[in-house]
Amino acid sequence: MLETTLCGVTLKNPVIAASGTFGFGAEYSQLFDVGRLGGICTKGLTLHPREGNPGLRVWETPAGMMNSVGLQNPGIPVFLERELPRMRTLGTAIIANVGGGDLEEYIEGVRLLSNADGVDIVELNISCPNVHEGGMAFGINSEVAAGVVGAVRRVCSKPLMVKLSPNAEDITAMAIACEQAGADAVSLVNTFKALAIDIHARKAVFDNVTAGLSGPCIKPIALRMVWEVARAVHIPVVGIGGIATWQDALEFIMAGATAVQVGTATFVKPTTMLEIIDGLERYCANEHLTSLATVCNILGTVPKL
Amino acid sequence: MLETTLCGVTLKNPVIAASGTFGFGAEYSQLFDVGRLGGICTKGLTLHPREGNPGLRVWETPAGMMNSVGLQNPGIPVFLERELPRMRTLGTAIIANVGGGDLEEYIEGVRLLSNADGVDIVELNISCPNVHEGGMAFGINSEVAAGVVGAVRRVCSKPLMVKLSPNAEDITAMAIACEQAGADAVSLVNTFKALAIDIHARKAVFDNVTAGLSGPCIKPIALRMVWEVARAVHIPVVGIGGIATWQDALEFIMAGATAVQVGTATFVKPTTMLEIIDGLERYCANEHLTSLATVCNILGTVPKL
Amino acid sequence: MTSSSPAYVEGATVLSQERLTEDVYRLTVATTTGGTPGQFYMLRAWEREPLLARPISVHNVEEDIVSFLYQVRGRGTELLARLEQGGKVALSGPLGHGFRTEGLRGRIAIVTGGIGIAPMFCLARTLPPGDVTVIAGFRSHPYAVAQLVDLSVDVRVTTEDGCNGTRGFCTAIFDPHVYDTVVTCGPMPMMARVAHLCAEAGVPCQASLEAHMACGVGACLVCSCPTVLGNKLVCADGPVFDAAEVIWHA
Amino acid sequence: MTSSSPAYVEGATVLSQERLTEDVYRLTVATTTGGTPGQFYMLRAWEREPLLARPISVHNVEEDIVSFLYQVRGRGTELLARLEQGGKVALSGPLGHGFRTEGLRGRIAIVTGGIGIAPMFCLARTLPPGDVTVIAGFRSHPYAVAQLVDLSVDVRVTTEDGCNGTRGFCTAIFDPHVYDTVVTCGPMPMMARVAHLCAEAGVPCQASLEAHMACGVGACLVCSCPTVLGNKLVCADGPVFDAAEVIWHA
Ligand SMILES: Cc1cc2nc3c(=O)[nH]c(=O)nc-3n(C[C@H](O)[C@H](O)[C@H](O)COP(=O)(O)OP(=O)(O)OC[C@H]3O[C@@H](n4cnc5c(N)ncnc54)[C@H](O)[C@@H]3O)c2cc1C
Ligand SMILES: Cc1cc2nc3c(=O)[nH]c(=O)nc-3n(C[C@H](O)[C@H](O)[C@H](O)COP(=O)(O)OP(=O)(O)OC[C@H]3O[C@@H](n4cnc5c(N)ncnc54)[C@H](O)[C@@H]3O)c2cc1C
Ligand SMILES: Cc1cc2nc3c(=O)[nH]c(=O)nc-3n(C[C@H](O)[C@H](O)[C@H](O)COP(=O)(O)O)c2cc1C
Ligand SMILES: Cc1cc2nc3c(=O)[nH]c(=O)nc-3n(C[C@H](O)[C@H](O)[C@H](O)COP(=O)(O)O)c2cc1C
Ligand code: FES
Ligand code: FES
Repeated sequence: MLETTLCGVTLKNPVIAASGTFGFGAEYSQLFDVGRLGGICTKGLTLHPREGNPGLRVWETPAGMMNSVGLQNPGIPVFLERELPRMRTLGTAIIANVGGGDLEEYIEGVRLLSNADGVDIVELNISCPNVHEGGMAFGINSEVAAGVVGAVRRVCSKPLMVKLSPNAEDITAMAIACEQAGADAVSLVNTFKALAIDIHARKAVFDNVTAGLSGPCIKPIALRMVWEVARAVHIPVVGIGGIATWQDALEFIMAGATAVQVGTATFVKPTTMLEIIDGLERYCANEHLTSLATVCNILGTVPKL
Repeated sequence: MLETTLCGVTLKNPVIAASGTFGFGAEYSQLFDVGRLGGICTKGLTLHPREGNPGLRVWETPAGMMNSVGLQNPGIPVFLERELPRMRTLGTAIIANVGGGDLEEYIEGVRLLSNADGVDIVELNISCPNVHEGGMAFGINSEVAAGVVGAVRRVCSKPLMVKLSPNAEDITAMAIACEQAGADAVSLVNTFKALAIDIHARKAVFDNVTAGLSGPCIKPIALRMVWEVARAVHIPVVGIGGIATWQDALEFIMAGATAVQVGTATFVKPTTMLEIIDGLERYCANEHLTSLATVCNILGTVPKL
Repeated sequence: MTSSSPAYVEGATVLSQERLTEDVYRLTVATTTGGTPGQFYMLRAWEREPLLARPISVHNVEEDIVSFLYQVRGRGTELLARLEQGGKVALSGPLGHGFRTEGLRGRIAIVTGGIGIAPMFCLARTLPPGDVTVIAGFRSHPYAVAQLVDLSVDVRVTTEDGCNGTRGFCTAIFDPHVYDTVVTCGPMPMMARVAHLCAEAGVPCQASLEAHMACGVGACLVCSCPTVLGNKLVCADGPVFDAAEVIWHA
Repeated sequence: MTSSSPAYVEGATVLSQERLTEDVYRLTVATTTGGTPGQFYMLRAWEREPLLARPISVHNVEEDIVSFLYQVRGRGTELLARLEQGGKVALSGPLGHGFRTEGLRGRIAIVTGGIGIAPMFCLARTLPPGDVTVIAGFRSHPYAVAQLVDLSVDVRVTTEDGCNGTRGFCTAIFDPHVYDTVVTCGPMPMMARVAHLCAEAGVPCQASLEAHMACGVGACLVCSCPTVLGNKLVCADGPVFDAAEVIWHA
């Protein structure tokens, strides 16, 4: 009932582990059967290995958390050699999330991933708020984003999903620009740029000053953005942001998402995604739906743009 | 110790009741001594009376709430005649928050308020997400905003504070544009455009589909925006968004706010603002500060833009 | 039960919490803030979630206590139900305009559905018992009825499952023509029906409305309800309205 | 106390909650998930706030129980302390790499500050008592010491206020030269000092580090600590590290 096709790739269900919150899948396989998931987005990968940000990397906020990991990763070549083979044994779709410091790094990184057996979808992260030199810079302005997406598209033989930033000037225009530049899908949202201050130390909690906000607190805004984008583009939309229950996931689907990603809620309760899958399954059964597509994008009273 | 000057107006302290959450002041004076506040922003006023939005107007979210009041108000002439005299007996600064459906309504409304005895500051709301025809439309794009602010400035003999929307394409550019167009201060943020879906009814919770998100959940993002804006402009910044404790208020001040506004937290606990005032007072005493200005904008490691 | 000015009390002490049915409780709190029939309090007995306080009608008032009768509906009322004797609850009140008792004359019908019976005990106490008929509908087991009977009020019960009294809705056994004034509280469709019957019969009716609230004092305008005189605030203009003013089914 | 594979247990039952000092508690939970000395669990005993689970070291393990020794620091530990016998706690574990006991030979010093003593009871149990000296520093009243004495371990206490044992810091009475290996847990400055003394004396030292955590399993990378071999994860590579590897004062 929950089987979902996302840019040509068949997922067992529409519930995907969000990038950066699920390592390379094996970590959580200690605690539950990750093979039940629809897919796993890898930790954000870059061509070259990165150490990530110094200082404190996590901070709690009301119904949310801020992180400043900063794309710590072993680099794509090491990922392909060491992590991908293990990921392929997990029995779920593999979505390689890729970031970059400059256009060259994006292109070279995607080229490598695109040639790798076992990577089902490439998720282009143009929206990481935690890297100084790049990442989010590409995710603010639609034209800049279109440039990256177009360039990456040319070297990418895999389905290409672009992950959008809620910090974009105009997320709808951004999604349209990505679609026109060749994206097969968009996923949104990444974390919101946020600030926390240590009043005792009289300085920012994070060395980078700002960090990325995620968790239930952002859900209402993320849901609005997904709804706006789903009305504006013709490619699939993957909803992300504060999803913690099957009801949350269903809201995103009703707003127009084909699938969802779950991040922070997995920290709160490792089995959250399994509960979401079970809940959606029960919902379909109770409502006699043969597929969730029936209730996708049903706020349709308002016409498509 | 807490006395604060905001565009030439002396406030007892920097804690102001946020527009739309405190009526015209008398309502809450049933429950506590509102004369202790630094100031009160009126419910959003428009030249002509408005009935506000139909349907449900409030919805709770994790650590926040959404509202869709839609500028219900008796109109500025009735305000001046019926509410302002009573407000003037409350013993605190009066900030008239003004919205509008079009430029004409803004100009006419501000002209009336500007001539009224007892209005200390005019707060121009270009950021209400809950009115279809206007309000927020002016708060998205910097040039459009500058147009309204410039036009209003010409008829406004009172200090003019412009209230910014977090939904702006670029809130820093927006603040700079308002400053250049003649604003004496900026206040931020208004509510975030957000969505909630009733999965049983399979439709949006609000008749307007989207509504405005406020409360503790938005604080980390609002604080980041205040910090960015405070670094970019030379006029005072008033911080708003999820402030619920004196520590929250102090974070905004450290991020560069001269004063703060408190909205949703008053619903949670009517005496929140008094506790914030007391807390700031104690903080100053404990830290031997003669004024909060000492700790204002102290994330100064990063140079002013 | 004289009208008193509202106050915010941060930590009022719980004197008792009684469970009347599976999901209906009576909470009695030590406070001298009082209230008149139909007024309500905003209650909060938790730290963070849900964000907002919950409006609950005054069920009974003595000099230094106020009691509330409430049904567990969601998270807020569930947390209220966890309060134990000696526990603390934050309250603001009494708020709003209650029943216009000066308008209650002659033969009076009090028509309630479910937990709509909550505000009626303190109301009935103020009325001459012989003049009052309570018609109270419940889904299943009735509650808070015995105390009305103790007042010598004529109480007629209906239950949807027929476990007690007449089977069916309370509106089925309510004939407005035999009363001079009517008071109602309960689910909106039920009150709309009562209002309609009263309007047809030309009998004045006061209805206590519900709305989601944030401030409870008239400051935020989220609790508006459409009336023939424009949008009104349930918290500050109501919660009790002349039923003829309310636009039912808006 | 053999190593077992980690599990997520949603509702483990609290067997006991003992208050040892004003802010130190021992929580014993029914679970067969076990753990080795130095490993930890992610605990959660509340519904919404704080968002994240809290890492707490294994204090003791029997076949079907695990106990934790913890100090109330903020909201999370405060809520843990509210647990009562029969209550439920969600836990993931045992997680991380504990003490490398194969490397613990000869005369062993266990140097702790404050609640850093938590993981040491189950460690000391696995070591030959005659070889072990525990040097435990406290701000004021010591706790969890008697049970170490019961193991016939040589325990030396220091307190900052002098209310018990030697007045001062534990590092003042710690001479690395008389030991073959050292194990430490406590506040970072204290462990840095111990690591420094050991390095100077050429004595191997294992330190159990702390970091704010989100996932606890190596998936989110928020708990990184700088080492001479690059950033490592406290949760998955540690929490126990070779003290010589750690870059103290980074
Ligand atoms: C003036 C007034 C007096 C009231 N007096 C009583 C009383 O004496 N006893 C009693 O049991 N209840 C009373 N209510 C209703 C009570 O406020 C709601 O049942 C309560 O707020 C639900 O909160 P919750 O967190 O348990 O449920 P939620 O999880 O918030 O909601 C559960 C269900 O209740 C509905 N609901 C939530 N809030 C309200 C609300 N304010 N009004 C109507 N429906 C709501 C929701 O739409 C949902 O269907 C009164 C309401 C008002 C406005
Ligand atoms: C592997 C590991 C094992 C631990 N074992 C124990 C133990 O056995 N007993 C025990 O009492 N404590 C232990 N801790 C520390 C414990 O996790 C923190 O004290 C706890 O998370 C604080 O949560 P809180 O909500 O009470 O405090 P908060 O309100 O979150 O914070 C209060 C203070 O504690 C600090 N703090 C918060 N979280 C951590 C953290 N994860 N690590 C270090 N400091 C933190 C904050 O910066 C703040 O200064 C361990 C930590 C780790 C990483
Ligand atoms: C600790 C952490 C690390 C993250 N790292 C990445 C990343 O490397 N790449 C990426 O695209 N998104 C990253 N994200 C963003 C998440 O994938 C997700 O978009 C965001 O957290 C919102 O979803 P949530 O509220 O369900 O967590 C990270 C989020 C967190 C919390
Ligand atoms: C019910 C409600 C009504 C509001 N009405 C107005 C308004 O009329 N004009 C305005 O400028 N802001 C209005 N706001 C926004 C608040 O003034 C404030 O900017 C926002 O709520 C964020 O602050 P908070 O998180 O402290 O509530 C309203 C907010 C709420 C919750
Ligand atoms: S609840 Fe705020 S005006 Fe009624
Ligand atoms: S806490 Fe997530 S990697 Fe360590």
